[in-house]
Amino acid sequence: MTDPGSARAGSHFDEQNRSVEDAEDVGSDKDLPGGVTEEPVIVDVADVEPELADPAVVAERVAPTRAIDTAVGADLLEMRDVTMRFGGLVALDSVSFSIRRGEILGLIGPNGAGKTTCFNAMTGVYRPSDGQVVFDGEPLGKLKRNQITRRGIARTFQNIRLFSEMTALENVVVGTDARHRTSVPGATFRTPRHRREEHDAIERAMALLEFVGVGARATEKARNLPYGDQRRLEIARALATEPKLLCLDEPAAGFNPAEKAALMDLIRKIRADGYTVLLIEHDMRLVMGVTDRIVVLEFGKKIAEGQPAEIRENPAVIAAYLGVPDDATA
Amino acid sequence: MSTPVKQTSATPLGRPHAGVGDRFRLWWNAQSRPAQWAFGVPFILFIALVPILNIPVLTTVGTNFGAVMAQFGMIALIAIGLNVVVGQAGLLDLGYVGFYAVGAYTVALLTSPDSPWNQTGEGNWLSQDWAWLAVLPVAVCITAISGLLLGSPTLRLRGDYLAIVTLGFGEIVRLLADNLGEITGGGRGLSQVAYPQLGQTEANPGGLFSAGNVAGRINSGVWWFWLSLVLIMVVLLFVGNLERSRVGRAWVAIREDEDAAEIMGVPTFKFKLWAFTIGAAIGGLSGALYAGQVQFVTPTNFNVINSVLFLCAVVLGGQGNKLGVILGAFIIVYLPNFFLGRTDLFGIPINGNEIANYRYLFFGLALMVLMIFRPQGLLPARQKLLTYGRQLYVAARRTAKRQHGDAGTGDQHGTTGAEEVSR
Amino acid sequence: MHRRSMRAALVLVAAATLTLAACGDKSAGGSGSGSESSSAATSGASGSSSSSAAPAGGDLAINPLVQIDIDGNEVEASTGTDAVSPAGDGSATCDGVSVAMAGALTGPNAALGLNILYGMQTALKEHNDANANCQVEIKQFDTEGDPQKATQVAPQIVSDASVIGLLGPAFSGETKATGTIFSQAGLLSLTASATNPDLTANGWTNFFRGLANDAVQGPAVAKYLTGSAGFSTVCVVKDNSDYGVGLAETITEGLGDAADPSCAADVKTGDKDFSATVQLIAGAEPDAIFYAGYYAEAAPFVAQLREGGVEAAFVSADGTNDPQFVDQAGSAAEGAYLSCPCGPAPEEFAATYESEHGQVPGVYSVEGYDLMTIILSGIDSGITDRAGLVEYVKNYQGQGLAREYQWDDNGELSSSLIWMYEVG
Amino acid sequence: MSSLLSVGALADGSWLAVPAISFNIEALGDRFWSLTIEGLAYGSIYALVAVGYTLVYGVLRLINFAHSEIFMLGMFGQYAVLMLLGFSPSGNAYAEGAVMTIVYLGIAMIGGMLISGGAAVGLERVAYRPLRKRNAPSLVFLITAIGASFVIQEFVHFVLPALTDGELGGVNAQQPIRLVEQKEQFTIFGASVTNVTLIIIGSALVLALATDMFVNRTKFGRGIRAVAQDPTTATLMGISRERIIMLTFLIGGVLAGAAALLYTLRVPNGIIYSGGFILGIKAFCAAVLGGIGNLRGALLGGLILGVMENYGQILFGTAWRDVVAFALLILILMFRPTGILGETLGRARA
Repeated sequence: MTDPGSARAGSHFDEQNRSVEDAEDVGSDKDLPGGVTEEPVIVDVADVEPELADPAVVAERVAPTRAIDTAVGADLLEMRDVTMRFGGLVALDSVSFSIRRGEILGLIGPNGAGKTTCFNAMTGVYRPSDGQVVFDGEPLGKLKRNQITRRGIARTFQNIRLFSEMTALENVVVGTDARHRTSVPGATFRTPRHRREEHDAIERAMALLEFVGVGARATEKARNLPYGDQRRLEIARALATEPKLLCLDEPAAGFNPAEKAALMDLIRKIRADGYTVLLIEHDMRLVMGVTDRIVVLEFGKKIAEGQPAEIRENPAVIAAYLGVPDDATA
Repeated sequence: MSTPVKQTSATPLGRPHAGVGDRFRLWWNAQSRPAQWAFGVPFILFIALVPILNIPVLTTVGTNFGAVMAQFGMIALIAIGLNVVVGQAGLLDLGYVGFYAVGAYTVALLTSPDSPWNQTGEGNWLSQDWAWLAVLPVAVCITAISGLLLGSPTLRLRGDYLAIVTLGFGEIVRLLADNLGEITGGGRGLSQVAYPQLGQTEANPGGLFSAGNVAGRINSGVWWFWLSLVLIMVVLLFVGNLERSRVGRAWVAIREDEDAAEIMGVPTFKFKLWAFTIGAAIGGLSGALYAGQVQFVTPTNFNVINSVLFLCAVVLGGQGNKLGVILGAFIIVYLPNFFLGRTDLFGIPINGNEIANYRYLFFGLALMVLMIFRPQGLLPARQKLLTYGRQLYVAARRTAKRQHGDAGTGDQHGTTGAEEVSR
Repeated sequence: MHRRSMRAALVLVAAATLTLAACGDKSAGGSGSGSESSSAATSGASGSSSSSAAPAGGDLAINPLVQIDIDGNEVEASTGTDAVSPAGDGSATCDGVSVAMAGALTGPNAALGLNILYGMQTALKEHNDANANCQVEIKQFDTEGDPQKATQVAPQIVSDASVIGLLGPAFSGETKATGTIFSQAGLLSLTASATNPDLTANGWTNFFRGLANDAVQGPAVAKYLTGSAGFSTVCVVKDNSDYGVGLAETITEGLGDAADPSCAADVKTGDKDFSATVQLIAGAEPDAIFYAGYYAEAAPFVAQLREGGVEAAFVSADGTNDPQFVDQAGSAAEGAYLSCPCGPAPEEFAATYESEHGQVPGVYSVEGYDLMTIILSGIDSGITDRAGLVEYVKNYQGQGLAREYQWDDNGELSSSLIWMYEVG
Repeated sequence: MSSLLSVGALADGSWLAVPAISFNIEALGDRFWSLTIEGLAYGSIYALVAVGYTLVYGVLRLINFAHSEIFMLGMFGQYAVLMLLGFSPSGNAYAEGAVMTIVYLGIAMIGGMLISGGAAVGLERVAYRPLRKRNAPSLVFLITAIGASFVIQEFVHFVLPALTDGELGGVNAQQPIRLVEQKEQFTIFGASVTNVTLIIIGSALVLALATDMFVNRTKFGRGIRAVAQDPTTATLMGISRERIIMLTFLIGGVLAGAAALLYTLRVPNGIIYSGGFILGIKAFCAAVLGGIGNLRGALLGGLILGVMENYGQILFGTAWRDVVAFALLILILMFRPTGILGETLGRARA
C-alpha cells in the first residue's frame, strides 16, 4: 500500500498476508480445500457476444467517448513546482513537467526517487505541500480521490489491488460505474436510466476485457486469475472509468520477456485508441521501447526530460543509474 | 474494516462441481425469470405454511410455533438489514439493536396510551384501527434518519472504531429509553401498543393480529409471521436490486479495498452512509413489527447482547448471502425454542429445558468451532452484482456442462442472452 | 534468564500460598466469626435457617416486625395455624387436570420464578400424597421474564386442554404482554408476584393478584416511615426495572414532603458500584434511604453507604427481601427495614420446603404455596373447567399461610396488607 | 373504518411534550476534588484492563472481545486464592493488621494474575491460534471472541459451581471477602482519600509503570513493538511471532487479573459471572479513546474515562453515567479519529 494515511487502515498483516498469498495462489488453479482438482470455467465474452470477436468493434467500444478540452499534443496534465514533504523528509522538490495529450510518457528514476509519490500527488492520494497539479486546464486543488477519477485520471497499482471476490467482469463494471449517476433510489426501483446504465456497463466491460485479453475469464473471480491476467484486468478496470489520462504503476513487474512484449503492444494499442498514458516502470528496455518522452527523477528532483534517445545519452541519468544494469534496478 | 479476503477456505466460484450449493446456484442463475418464479413461489408458500402444518419434530413444544416463527420473521428482517451493513458494505456494526429499538419505540411512543406523545384515541390524528400501519412508515423514516445522524460523523472512522462507536450508540439508545421515564415509561415500558386491527369477530374481539388470537392453528403469531414474510419479500426485492447495481458493487468494492474503490471513482463515504441508512431503516421496520406483535416495549429487550446475537445470525448464516443470513436468523431464534419443553427427540429421552438453559454455552462453543472450520458461514456469499448478468451465468453453466462432457442444451439461451446484452 | 526467574517467582508464590493456607482460618472482624457454624441468615420470608450458606455478618436474619395497612397503621397479624391445607380431606377425585406455571425459570431472573414454582410444588406434593384419586400435575412454562418469549409461551398454555388454571405470569412486563391472551381464553391467571398496579385496570376478568400491589405497598411503607418510624427526610433511590420505577413512584408520592428530591437517584440493574449515589446521599444527610429494586444491587449499595459513612436507616421492599441480601451485605444490612406484601413463612412450611428443594424459601415462595393451595382446593371441589375455576377464585375466601385471601371485583385482594421486616 | 389521519389534530402541536434534563452544576463544583480522586481510582482499573485490549490490538489488529471475561476470571481467581488462604465469605471486614493485609492482598493479586494470565494465553491457544493459521479475516476473530466470551461466562455460571461444590460461580454474586475496611486516610482539597483508593491508585501506577518499562525498555518489549509495527520484518529479524503474541496475551491477562483484585476491593459484591461485561466494554472504550494499539493511550484513556464519567453522573444524574461515557467516546472520535494519542504502540514512532 502506498498511502500511509489510510494504509494503516488495513493491518500490516493484511498486506503481508496478501502478498504472500498472491505469490502462492496467483495463477494456480490447483487444489480445492477438499483436494479435488477442478478446471476453471472459461466463459469467453466473445462467446456471449459474438461481435466482440472482431477487434475493430472492440477497439471502437473501448475508445474514449468523453470530450477533452485539451487539444492533441497540448498539455493534458501539468505538474507545477510540486513539492511534497513528509515531516522533515522532502519526497518531491518543486518538480515540474507536463504530460501531453496523446503521448506515452515514461517516469523513471532509481528507487526512492519519488516516482510513486509523484503518482500519488496526481491521483489525489496526497495533496502537494506546495505547487499545483493542473489537469485538463483546471487545478486539482482539494478534489477527493473519487472526484479526480471522475475528472479523468485513472491508475493501476504497483501491488495489484483488484476486488478479489468479484469476478473479472464485475471488477471492470465497478470502473464503468464512475461514469454512472444512478444511486440508491434509481437502483431500488430499477428506473430506466439505471437499466440503460447497466446495459452500457456490461457491454463496455465485456469489450474492455476482450481488449486487454482476458475476455475468456469474464466470470472468474479476480483472485483466481493468473498473475498476468490480474495485471491486465487492472488496466481494463482503469480504462473503464473513461480516463483522459491512464497512469500505469510498474505494470510489467514480475513479467517474463514475452509478457512484457505483449504489454508493450497493449500500451501502444491503448494509446492508439485515443488515451494518454503515463508509465512508471523499472524495466528500461520496456520504457525505452514504448514511450514517446521520458521524465527522470532522482532524490525528489527532476534531473532530465526528453525523448528516449536523449535520455539514454544524458550524463546525469547515466550517473544516477551508474553501475546498475537496466534489468536489475527493480 | 478493510479486510482482505482470504483464499484458504472459500470455495471459489467458477468451479462448478465443487459442491451441491454451487451446482444449484449455477442451475438457478441460468433459469429464466418465469422459471425462477415457478420454483420460487411454491417454496415461499411452503415456508409460509410451515407453522400451520404441524410437522412432527419441527414444531416447537414449549413455545407456540407460530409465535416463534413471528419472532423469526423479525430477526430475519434484522439479519437482512444488518447484512447490508456488515455483509455487503463490510462495516462492523455492534449497535444494530439501537435501530431496532428506535423503530419499536417510535411505534410505541406514537400509539401507546402510556406515552405522552400518544396520537391515537379521541381528537388525535391517528385512527385506532390504522394506527400501526400509519406509524410504520414513520418508524422506518425516523430510524433511517437516526442511521444518517449516527453515520455521518462516524463513518469516516475505521472499522474497529466504528464497532465501538456503534456499540456505544446502541447502549445510548437503550439508556435513553431507560432514563427518559417521563416519555418512554423507563423500566415500566409502554404497553397497549397499536397493532393492525383486522378481522375482528365475536370470538376474537382484538382481530387476527391481536395477541389474544390464539385459538386454532392460525393464531396471531402466524399472522405476524405472514406479515413479516411479505415485508421480507419486499425488502429482499429492493435489497436484491441494490446488490445487482452500482450501489451493491460499490459496497463490495468498499468492503474489499476501500482505497482502491475510491480511486476507481466510488464515492465511498456516500455509499457507506447509504448502507448504514438502509440497514437502519430495515432494523426500524423490524422494530415496528416487534412493537406491534408484543404490544409492549421495555428497554431490557434492546441490550447489547441482542446486537451480538444479530451479528452472530449474520455470520453464522453467511455474511453477504441474503438467504444465508435468513437461515442464520432462523437458527438463532428456533434452536433454543426447539429444545424448550421437549422431553424426547426421536425416541431418545432428553431434558430439553436443561439444554435450553445452557444455550449460551452451546452457542458459544458452536460459534468458536464454526469460525475455525467454516468461517464463511453456513451458506457462503456468492454475490451477483450485475443486473443483466444472466446470459453470463447461462454461458457459465453451459461451459461447465461442456467441460463435463454433456455439451449442448444451452446454445439457445446463449443467443438470447447475447441479444439481451446488446438490446 | 527471564524464564528462570519467572519460574522461581512462581515457586515462591506457590510456597507462600501453601504456608499461609496452613495457618488456617482467619476470623472476621465485627460481630461474626468466619468459621463458626451458626444458624445464620434466618430469612424473614422463611423463618428458618440456611444450612449451606456461610455465616454472613454474624447472626443477622430478616425478622418480621409488624404488619401494616395502607395508611401505615399496625394491624394484628392473622397468619397462622388455621391456614387451609392443600391436602384437603383426602377424598378428592379428578383426572388429567393440570395447573400451569409461567415465569422465568431460566436466565438471569430465574430465582424469583423458581421460588414460586418450588412453593407450588410443595403444596402439590401435600395434595397428591393425600389424594390418591386426584393426581394433579404442574406444567412449567419458561418465559425467561422476556415479554416476547411470553407471547410465544402463552398460546401453548392456552391450547393445552388439561390446563385449567395458571399461576403466573411472574413479572409485570410479561403480564402486560400476555394479559389479553389469557383473558380471551378465559383462563385463570393468578399471579404471585406481579405487583404493577395497572395490571388490574385492563378489564381482565380472569386476572387475580395474590398479594398487595405497589399502589398499596408504596403508600403503606411511606406512611409507616413518616409515622411510626418517625423519619422526616427520606432519599428514594430506584433501579431501572419495571418494579423499581413503579414502587419508587408510589413511595415518593406517599412520602410527600419527606421525600427529598435533591438526593433521589437512579441506578441500573447490574450496577455494583454506587459511590456517586453514596456521595449524593451523604451530602443530603437524610434520616432514611428507601431503595426500590432488587437485592443484587441493594446489598452492595447498603454496604457502600455504610462504608461511605452514611448511618441513615436503610429501607427497601420485597425485591430485597431475600436471604441473599443479608449474605452479601453482611453487617451493613443490620437494622435495615424491608417491607413485603409477602408474609413470613411458618417454620413448618420452611422446613418442608427446604427438605424438598434444598434451599430456604425465598420471596414469594409462600405465595406460590398459598395460591396453589387455592387452585387445588378448587379442583378438589370438583371443578374441571377453566370458567369454573375463575368463578371459584372470584368467590374464594380463606386463610393462607401468609394472609387471608379474598378478592374484589378487579382481582385485587380485598384486604391488602404489608409486612415490615427488620434485619437483626 | 375511520379516516387514516386527522390533519387538524396533527397541526395542533400540543401533543409534543419534551422532557427536561436537569444539570447539577453546583454539586459538581462542591465535590470536584473528591469526584476527581474517585474517578482516578476507577479510571486506573479501566486503564489496566484497557492495556490488554490495546496490546492485543496493536500486535494482532484483533478486538479481543473476550478480554472482559479474562478480567471476570481474575476476580474469581483472587477470590479462590483468598478462600484457600482460609478466609471465608463474610459481610464484615477482616482485621489482619496492615502488613498481613498487604501480604494477603499481594498473594490474592498474584492468584488473580495467574488465573487471568493463564486464561488469556489459553484463549489465544485454543480460539485464536487456529484462526491465525487460516488467515481468517478480523470479523471471524471477533465472532470467535464473542463465542469464547459466552463460553467463559456460562462456564462460571453453570459448570464452576458443579466443580467447586457450589462454592464458586453460579447465578448469584459471591459473598464478599473483605480484607480492607474502607477508611479515610487524609484529605486533599477537602476531598477524603481512603485506604482503598490509595491501594488502587498506587498499585495501578506501579503496574502501569512496570508495563511501560517492559514494553519500552526490555528485549521482549522491543519484540512486541517490532511485531506490532512490521510482523514480517520482525520475523526476519529472528523474533518469534508466536511467542510474542503469547507474551502479549499474557501481559494483558496479568494486568486484567491485577485490575480484578483492585476492583473487588472497591466493589466487593461484584464477583459474578456477568460482572466483567460492562467493565470490559468501558475498558475497550478507554483503549479506543486513548488510541487503540497505543499503550500509554490506553492508560490515559482509562483515567479520562473514569474521571469524566464520574463528573457526568453527578452533573446529569447517576443514571446517565454510561451515556456520558459513550457520548464522550463518540465526541472524541469525531474530532480525533484515531484517539487522543494516536495509534502507535509504545514509543515505536516517537
